[in-house]
Amino acid sequence: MTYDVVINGYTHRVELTKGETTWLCRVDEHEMELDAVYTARDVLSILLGGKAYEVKRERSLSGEQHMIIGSARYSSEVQDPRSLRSRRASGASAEGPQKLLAPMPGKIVRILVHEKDEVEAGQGIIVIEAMKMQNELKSPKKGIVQKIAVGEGANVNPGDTLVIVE
Amino acid sequence: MTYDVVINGYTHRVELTKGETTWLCRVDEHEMELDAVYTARDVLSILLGGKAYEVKRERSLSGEQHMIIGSARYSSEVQDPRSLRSRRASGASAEGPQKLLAPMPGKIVRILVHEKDEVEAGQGIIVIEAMKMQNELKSPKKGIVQKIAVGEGANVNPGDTLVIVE
Amino acid sequence: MFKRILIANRGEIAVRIIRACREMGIESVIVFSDVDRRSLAVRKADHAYNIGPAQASESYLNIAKIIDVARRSGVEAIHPGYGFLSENPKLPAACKEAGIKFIGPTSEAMEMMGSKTRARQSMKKAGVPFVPGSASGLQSMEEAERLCKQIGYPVMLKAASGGGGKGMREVHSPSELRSALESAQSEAQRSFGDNEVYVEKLIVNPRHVEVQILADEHDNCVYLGERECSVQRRHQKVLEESPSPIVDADMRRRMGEVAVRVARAAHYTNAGTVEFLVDSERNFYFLEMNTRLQVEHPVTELVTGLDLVQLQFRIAFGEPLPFAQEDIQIRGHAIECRVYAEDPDNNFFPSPGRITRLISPSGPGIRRDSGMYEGWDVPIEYDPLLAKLIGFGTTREDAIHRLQRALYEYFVGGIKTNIPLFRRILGDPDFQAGRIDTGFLDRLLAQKQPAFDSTSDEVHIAAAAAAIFAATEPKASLGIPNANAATSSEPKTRQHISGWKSQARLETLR
Amino acid sequence: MFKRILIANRGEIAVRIIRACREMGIESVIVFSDVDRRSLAVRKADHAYNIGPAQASESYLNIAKIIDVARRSGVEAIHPGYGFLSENPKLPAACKEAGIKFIGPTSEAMEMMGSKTRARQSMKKAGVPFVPGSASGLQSMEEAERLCKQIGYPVMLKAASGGGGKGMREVHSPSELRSALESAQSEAQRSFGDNEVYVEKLIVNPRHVEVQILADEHDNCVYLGERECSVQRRHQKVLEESPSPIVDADMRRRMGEVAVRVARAAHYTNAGTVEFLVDSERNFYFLEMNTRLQVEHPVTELVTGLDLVQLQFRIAFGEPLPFAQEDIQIRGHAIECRVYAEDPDNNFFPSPGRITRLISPSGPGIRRDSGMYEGWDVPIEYDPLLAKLIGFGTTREDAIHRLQRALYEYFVGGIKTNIPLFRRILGDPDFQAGRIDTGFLDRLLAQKQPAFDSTSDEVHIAAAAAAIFAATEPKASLGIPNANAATSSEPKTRQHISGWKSQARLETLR
Repeated sequence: MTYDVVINGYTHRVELTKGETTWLCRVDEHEMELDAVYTARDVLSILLGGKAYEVKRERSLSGEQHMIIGSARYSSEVQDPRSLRSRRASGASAEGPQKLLAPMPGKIVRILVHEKDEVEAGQGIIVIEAMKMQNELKSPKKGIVQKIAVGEGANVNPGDTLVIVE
Repeated sequence: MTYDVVINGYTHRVELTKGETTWLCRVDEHEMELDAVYTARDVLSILLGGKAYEVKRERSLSGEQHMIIGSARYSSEVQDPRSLRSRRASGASAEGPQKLLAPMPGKIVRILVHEKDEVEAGQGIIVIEAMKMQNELKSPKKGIVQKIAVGEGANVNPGDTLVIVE
Repeated sequence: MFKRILIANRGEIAVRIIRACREMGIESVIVFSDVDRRSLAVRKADHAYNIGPAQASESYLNIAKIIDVARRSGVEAIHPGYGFLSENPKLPAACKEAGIKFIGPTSEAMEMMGSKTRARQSMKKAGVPFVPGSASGLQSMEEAERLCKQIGYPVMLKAASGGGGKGMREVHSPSELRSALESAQSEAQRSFGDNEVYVEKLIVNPRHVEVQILADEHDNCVYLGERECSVQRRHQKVLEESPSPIVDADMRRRMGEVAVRVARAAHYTNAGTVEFLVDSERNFYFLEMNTRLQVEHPVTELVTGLDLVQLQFRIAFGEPLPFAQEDIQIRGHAIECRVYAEDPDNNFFPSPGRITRLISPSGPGIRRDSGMYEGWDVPIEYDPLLAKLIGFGTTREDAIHRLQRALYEYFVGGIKTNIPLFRRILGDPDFQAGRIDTGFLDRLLAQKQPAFDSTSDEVHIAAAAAAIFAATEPKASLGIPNANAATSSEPKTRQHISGWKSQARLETLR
Repeated sequence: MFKRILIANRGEIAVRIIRACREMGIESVIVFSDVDRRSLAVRKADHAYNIGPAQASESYLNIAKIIDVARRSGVEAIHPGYGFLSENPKLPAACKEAGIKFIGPTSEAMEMMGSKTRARQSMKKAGVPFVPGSASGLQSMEEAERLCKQIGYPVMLKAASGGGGKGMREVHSPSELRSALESAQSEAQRSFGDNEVYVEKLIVNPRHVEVQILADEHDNCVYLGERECSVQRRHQKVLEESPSPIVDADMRRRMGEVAVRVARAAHYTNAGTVEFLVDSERNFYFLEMNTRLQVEHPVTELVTGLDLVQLQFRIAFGEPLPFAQEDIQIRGHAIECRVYAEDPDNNFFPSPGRITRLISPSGPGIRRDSGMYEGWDVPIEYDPLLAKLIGFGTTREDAIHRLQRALYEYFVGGIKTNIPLFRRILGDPDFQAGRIDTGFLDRLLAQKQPAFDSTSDEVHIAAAAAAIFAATEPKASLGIPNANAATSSEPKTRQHISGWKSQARLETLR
């Protein structure tokens, strides 16, 4: 099996071959023979030579995936090179109008911009309150505020469009 | 649904009816409306009126089952009254010759009786060593040692017949 | 001792109190909202009563409902925990009326300390050191301008009934004053139903050090050493420790004696905490008194060997304190990490949802006070505190290493937590040297993370592991197979929300 | 400090030592047998090497293999844990030869203490109080008869190289002597490859109290208070506590000073334990010295605030003890429960197999040192100790209540454990009053259990719950769905055995 695995933004080509009791594994130019066993769901114990690694897979409902090795945490995305879908999913860009969506259920407590304002990428746009915390949502890109879809005091659901930046 | 549930040797007739969000449950003469939800596999949270119970199901590979409620531990066996099989399973008796079987893998370190000896129920018959512990197996019944099927020093597997008491 | 008490709270603190009840042979009665039916507290309590919908105002903040359950379940006392009603004098008042003991101070003491301005006035009399500021609420913009000028900028605006950093604003120049005052007042109104705001001199990068006190109903009052709480984000404590790296025996005694004076001046009873600001010259100023059990009480328990919740019960039952001041010995060092359901990679946004995997640390010197379990859905409606991880060591250095080891073992899957943040804090040279103040965490978060080496062996292992997971668990579900309702009472909404959430997150990530 | 060390052990103690390594920044190297590939120790270690088949003689007891791994992995030191090779002087000797530091005493000190008879001789010189008995091994049946007559029955036969109760026999009359001597000798031969047996006066129902000592390589030696270990089954410790209910400050000092004298007489270094028998008049007699870390070391850590394993590392590295005797303060009370994989309802038969469900206690005053996890298969080849649950409280009563609460929360599914036994012990009036001796547990187990009321509400709930489980999880598997091999290296044997086991159990239960 062959995968493109993106670790912290860097893509690695991984070739896997299942052996008798080990995995033959080629990561980029590196050949490794891994003794890998599950000890629990999402937890692998891997031995490479004498070195021991416990690798925990952290998955969030948003589909993000991280590999935890000891105190280190690596964002990871696995793509099957033959699959177009994953290509497309990973090939997102910051072109065109961007929606700013509510990342959580909550209440709009403050709107910091007006329509037609120019905004920088990362500039604070709207403040939403959830889990008893106020959170500032920032602009996904540099551009012009095209539309503000909610008013202060409004209750929003995750995925609701709040602001569109052109 | 109707079950015969044996708790610590006492059989109770249990009639279950699944309601909207609760179980209507009749145990012998007692009517109860239970709010029962799983919080994990083998763990039920049950509310009856204001009283809260966490019931944990302890199952061993031998098929035994216990209900743990706080510090109390109740052996429990569930029988479907319509099923003959379970009837038979529970209808065992101490009649006829009884086999003494190895309950665990181990090594026979001492045999405490000879063939034709008279033995009391519970009398020590054989000593087996496993998990670094020596364990004395006792006679399942009062009777005569009909056959000793192993010798001292023998390695035995679980289920091996060690001694037959007539 | 009490036969049965009610716990008017949820989450890890409800579990903490239930455990104390069980250890003392007291039956525990928990109240819960619709979304908390499966909470760990309900699992562990002896009695449990539903008190309505998720919104706190209709459940955990509803005094009438709580008193009603207390009556029906025949409890002798109520423990409020922290947050929710714990500092609302109406609860002890309602308890008194219903002939139920409130496990905490009297409503009078609470009221007096609850209003920062009234507290100032009476503490002044008791000769307690203060940060210069207005002794009463600001009546007008004009008064605000005059006072700030007189105190001198920078100043801090604070809600009189405030707490937890809500309704607080820093003002560095007259031009910022008006907007700051308005937003502080509106937030105070929203958070506490009272828009009274007062002003204080802003001490730049102070330390936040607090003293735990215990006062019985027989006029005995002792202090149990201090807690250093300077590691904060948006005025929210993130990590606390005891003892404080800058407090020596003499300073401990002086702060402790002031704390006891504060408590006595308020005729305070039961457990309380006196908060101080400490400036760079180690001068300390009275900030406020928290009239409840603190989130961070475990660090004090570990260095004193006492159980504060059990002592709260004894005091409320009318027993005298079982020890005198000279019997209190501080030994070793303890540090607490507050594990929140929030995403450190994404601006600390709340991260509710199902905990699909939980591996918890244990072993020497590790205490874990947790309200979560594998398969539980973290509700969206409440404070994101999931658990507290507390490490004890012979020295501060030992305690830090303990926690680093425990965090190495800690794993929460399905939702995001701030566990990685603690790895950063505990590994930071300034933190390890004890060089912390209330600005420490913001400075740390502003630092660049060390550059990432994409060719290390560990990266290759991570890539290989990701591939092996993909090859062997292609579509392993995130749910817990058997953790579903015995009846069909599983809240549908959760799944719905999750669906939305994932889409939302994906789009915003572009 | 050491950069890397090897742990020649398994189970909970290997995990305990790995944690200490991580906390001190030392890399840990674990060795494991074929059946321990998935052990918690292998999961947590930095390096792991397979050293062969399950049989200890070919893996954990094989010095050559362990030294070989130590060489290949480039470690500076070896920690033996307890059991296995921990008291075999050949290991420190082999380490010395290989230029590797042994974390423990010298082989000479170990050898001297390992032979009870030689220990007696040198301890006599040091003026250590002794139970009357033969100072050397019995050469013949005749000598045995003569000595026993002279000492006076009842007497105790003991293996000279013994430990853990193996090769011990009580003899109450001359008629029992021959068979007792023969079986003691054969068991000694089988267990220790040495059939030397000696005789001592039998003190009826003594207490077993031991003193922890630490000796550095610079001639400093301190005692860290005592541990009460009288709760035993077949001479195996089941529950230990510190301090002992019968030891006061003066007796502690006197026992401690004797213990230090014993250690000095043996030129002892690192951590060790001096065991005493205490009779009903609180006279204490030297029993033996254990030249290793004890299973029950955590209770001492909790009441002293120290970390014994970290101190072992420091001593082995050549550091002087960081404290003097007068710095040691005992505070509070700690009790340890040894959780074994054995069936208390069925004669404490071993109960290996897969742990299908694990709910572990935590919270205030609870420490858990565990080698198990949910989904792990407990191997049949080794000691049944799964985990240690340790409770700390301000008083002994508090510690008991802590543990009762924790046991209330503790749940291990799939295999049997002795957790119910601890509920009985901790609830027993004699235990709660501190009236315990080495006969306590046998007397408790001989007592009838309280009669069972088949009509209580809880019984109805149990019946209803059993029915609901049956109705909703008819054939829920016992396995952990996803905890299978990424490769097909799952040991087949286990399933096979389980199959047999269940049939075997059913038939014997008839």
